[in-house]
Amino acid sequence: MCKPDSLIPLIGVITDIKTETPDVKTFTIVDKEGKKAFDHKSGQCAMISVPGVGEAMFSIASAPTNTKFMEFSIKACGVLTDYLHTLEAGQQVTIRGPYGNSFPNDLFKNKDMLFIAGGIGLAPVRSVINYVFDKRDDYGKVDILYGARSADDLVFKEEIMGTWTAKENTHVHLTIDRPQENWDGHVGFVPAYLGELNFKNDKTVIVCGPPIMIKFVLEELDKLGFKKEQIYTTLELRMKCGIGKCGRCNIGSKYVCKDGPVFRCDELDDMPEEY
Amino acid sequence: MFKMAKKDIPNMLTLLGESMDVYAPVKKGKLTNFEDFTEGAELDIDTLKTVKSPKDFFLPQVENLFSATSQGKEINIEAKALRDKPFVIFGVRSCDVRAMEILDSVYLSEPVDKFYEARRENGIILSLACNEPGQTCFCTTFNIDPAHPNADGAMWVINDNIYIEARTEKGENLVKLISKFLQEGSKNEIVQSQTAIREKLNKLPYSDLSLDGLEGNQLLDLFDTPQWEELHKTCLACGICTFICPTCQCYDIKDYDTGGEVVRYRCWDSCMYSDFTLMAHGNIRNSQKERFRQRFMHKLVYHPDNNKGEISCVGCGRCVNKCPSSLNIVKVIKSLAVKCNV
Amino acid sequence: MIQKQMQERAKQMLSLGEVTCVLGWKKGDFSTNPQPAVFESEKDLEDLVYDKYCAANLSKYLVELTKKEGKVLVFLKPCDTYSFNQLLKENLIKKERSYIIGIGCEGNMQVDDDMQEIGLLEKCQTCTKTAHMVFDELIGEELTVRQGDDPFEGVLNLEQMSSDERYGFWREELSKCIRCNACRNVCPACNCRKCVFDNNKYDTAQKVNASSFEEQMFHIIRAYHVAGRCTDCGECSRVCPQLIDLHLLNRKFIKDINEFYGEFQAGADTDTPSPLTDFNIDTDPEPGSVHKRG
Amino acid sequence: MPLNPNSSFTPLIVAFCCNWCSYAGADLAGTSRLNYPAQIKIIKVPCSCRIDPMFVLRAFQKGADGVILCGCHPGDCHYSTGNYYARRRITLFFSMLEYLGIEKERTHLEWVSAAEGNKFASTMRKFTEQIHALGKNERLEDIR
Repeated sequence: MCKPDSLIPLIGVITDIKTETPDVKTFTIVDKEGKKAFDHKSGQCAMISVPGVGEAMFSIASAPTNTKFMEFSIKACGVLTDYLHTLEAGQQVTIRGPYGNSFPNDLFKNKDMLFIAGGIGLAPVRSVINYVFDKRDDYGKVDILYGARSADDLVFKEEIMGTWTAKENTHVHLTIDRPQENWDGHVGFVPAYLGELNFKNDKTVIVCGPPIMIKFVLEELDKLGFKKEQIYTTLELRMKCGIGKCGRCNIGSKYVCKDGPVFRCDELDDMPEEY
Repeated sequence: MFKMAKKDIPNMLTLLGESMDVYAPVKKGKLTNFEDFTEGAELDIDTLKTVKSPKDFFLPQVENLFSATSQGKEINIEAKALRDKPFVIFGVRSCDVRAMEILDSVYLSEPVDKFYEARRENGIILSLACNEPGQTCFCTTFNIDPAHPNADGAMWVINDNIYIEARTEKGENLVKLISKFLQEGSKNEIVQSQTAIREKLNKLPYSDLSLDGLEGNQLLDLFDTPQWEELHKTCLACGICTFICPTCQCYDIKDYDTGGEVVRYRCWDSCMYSDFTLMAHGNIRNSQKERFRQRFMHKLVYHPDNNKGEISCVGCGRCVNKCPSSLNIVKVIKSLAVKCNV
Repeated sequence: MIQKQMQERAKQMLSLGEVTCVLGWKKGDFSTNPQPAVFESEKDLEDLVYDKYCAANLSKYLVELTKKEGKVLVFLKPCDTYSFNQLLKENLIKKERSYIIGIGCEGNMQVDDDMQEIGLLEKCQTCTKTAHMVFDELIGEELTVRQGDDPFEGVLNLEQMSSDERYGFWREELSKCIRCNACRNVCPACNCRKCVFDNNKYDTAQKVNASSFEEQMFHIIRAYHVAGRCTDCGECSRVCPQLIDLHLLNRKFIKDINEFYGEFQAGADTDTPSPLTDFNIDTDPEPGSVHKRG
Repeated sequence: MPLNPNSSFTPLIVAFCCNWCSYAGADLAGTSRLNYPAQIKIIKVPCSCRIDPMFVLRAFQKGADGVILCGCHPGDCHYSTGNYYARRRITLFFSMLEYLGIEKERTHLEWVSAAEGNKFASTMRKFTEQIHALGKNERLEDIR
């Protein structure tokens, strides 16, 4: 078990790599004994590193109810992530965590849920979605609004089509930015689609995606009459230690690695706009 | 309270060196810094401020965390040992002692930083009263008393004697080790010196520097004040203020490939550097104004917000002396305080 | 008094709208510690000072300032004009966005930790730059020409040491470095958009002297990167918190360039090619021949 | 190797060779079956003026005991003038290394053309002997 205070990581083994989109792969990671490296809660993150290449924080995409392994959906967009994409199953990496707070899944009980995600932002949200589905009776109606640049950029496609759409009392709304062949679904940006769908404003909302999408989604939710206390989002900044000491991921006096990454939207009002 | 002859200090330190590492202000050329006190080193307890603060000994500029080797798809890591040899730092000033307490509030708060903790446990600090407070000192603004320093043991230089008072168990054990140099002293003998120091403090240029306007919860007001635009303008974005500051605590974690293995180390970092918050998708603090603001907001607002109002500055005045553009925290405090009084 | 004249002229130009801001020195909390500052109003200009403590080379600040619209009035001492020319040559500042008022200089003072004056700065002791190389107008009386010490004396002394002594000297000096980057950031010649020591794509971005070699690497390469462009303004040595004599590295290159390729002073004008972007097929010595000298 | 048989020291040498002349010279040495020490690691660069002093320092830092730079003869540069620039840069750099107290024998520059397989091999042999006599590089090696 990795101690949270330690900068010394555990060894993790990549047991499976699944290509989600041209630039996103999902890595399944266990510890050396083949077990889940540590327990986690929805929304928490872990530091994954390849010594000599780099170390970075990734949100854990699998649900806490998955006790066998952890999954990380990683987009190739930097030195470490590009390198991770070249790896093969069986490769060891280092892993430490879990870091950060989490989505208050218990508070959401019996509520109707609305999940809004864009692009790779579905990864942390997926952890909650699968948690909700694993305890389906505890939660109300589920709506998932998910958009990406193109149909090819939608992550977890199989899971969305195969599993999520089949769940009872659940609606999945997919959208892509621009029309393309073989796509008969909705076309348009997520915030616009959100307005069109005109959800009832008694739901609890979880939003994650690119900062610009979050910004417009929040405006749209406001128009629909949602209160900030109903909306949760996750933030991301550059991190090094994961324990609120290295001093770079702060927004005002809050450290994203320790006090975040999950914030209720009314909390953001008290924080400087530096994220 | 004990006293000993000032001229015996080098011998006393040599004796201590038999059972622990000894660090003391050592003069080399024109520079005085805390260094290994070895035979022949020129002890300098008259210089008020070492260039580097003694935070080095608890939060070294570079600290190796572990080394990793890989073979095929396997990785092996070997954690570096924590500090386990005791050491003493001789002659730390009041401000630097307080700085250590501020670092404690970061590194010893949950989750505790083991590397720092180990050094802290093994370290003994002997502090020294400032007989001649400097022109750029403003420790009194933070209620630090240079006439009555804290730490494991406190010392006063009075004429040819040095008075030593143990304050903690560690300090008392240390005093036992050097008992052959000591004779009984009385508290009354230092009172006069303390009074003299306090009088001098009142006459310093910054003695009336006040924090009015910085207290209370007004984070967003201070964050958005137009003052930052004015203040940062000539900042050159070097890291001199952060590296000589006794309370700056941010670090970076980096890898170094030695050819045979990869060493992961942590090292001091500066929020003044552009890559401090650089991410694959961009940088949240793109301009020097934002980075400059971060440093001072951290010290004056964010840190107090998280630590019961304790401001992360000790008034040592190092930045006042060293900034190439003559910017410093005093100018920021004055500017922000003015803004809030209006 | 020159300070008064500077204030008046700056106020005048600002009020006539001939310039948008003024780059000069502002009164600090200590009389010995003035601060480089940008003035935007006539009222602010009351705080403008000029005296022997105004050591900062203002040319460096122009790199950022002339990126913006408008025109900057800048006060330059003779040595600062060399840096100005050099930056002009490298297209890093825009001449049409600056108005230079040359001001006389009698040497700047070094101050100690207690803000007390402790003699001339090294860069002023060895000053050879007594005339303005570029200016729009001059303020003040006839410039005082000071005969400085030989700037290359330090380099010569080192050259005469044995290899072991030199190695010992540099190990001692450079190991003091705390890699605060003050020398780099204050240097007018160090103006890469991304310094090679900040570039995460190489493993040169180590940030610290993580090894006994790293500190040497940083300073050797930095000196090398500014070779042929360094005007010897001496700012690096002035700002070093650990008092490393960094000018000894730069002046070695300057001395070598003078000896091998003919006298050259960076910043003396804007047309002469830098020795490192030029060559002479017939007269350039071979690296091996330089070795043999030692 | 015809070097001191009592010494177990095998110097590690990095040779930066320009693509057009010196590397071809090394090739010729190889195809002509000329003998030169195996511990010379050749790094091909497009032109001798591509050699940043940082490359040389990095090589030393990572454990090289000697660094030799090779380029086209002056006048023969594939890019007309590259090696003239290189000549100035390397001259200044070598002079600086000496100034810093680094043994001047640790570095060397030799102009080697594509036809000079023999010269390449003999230069390398000579340089290796020189480094061997000098011993291990300690002054510029990273000891972390």
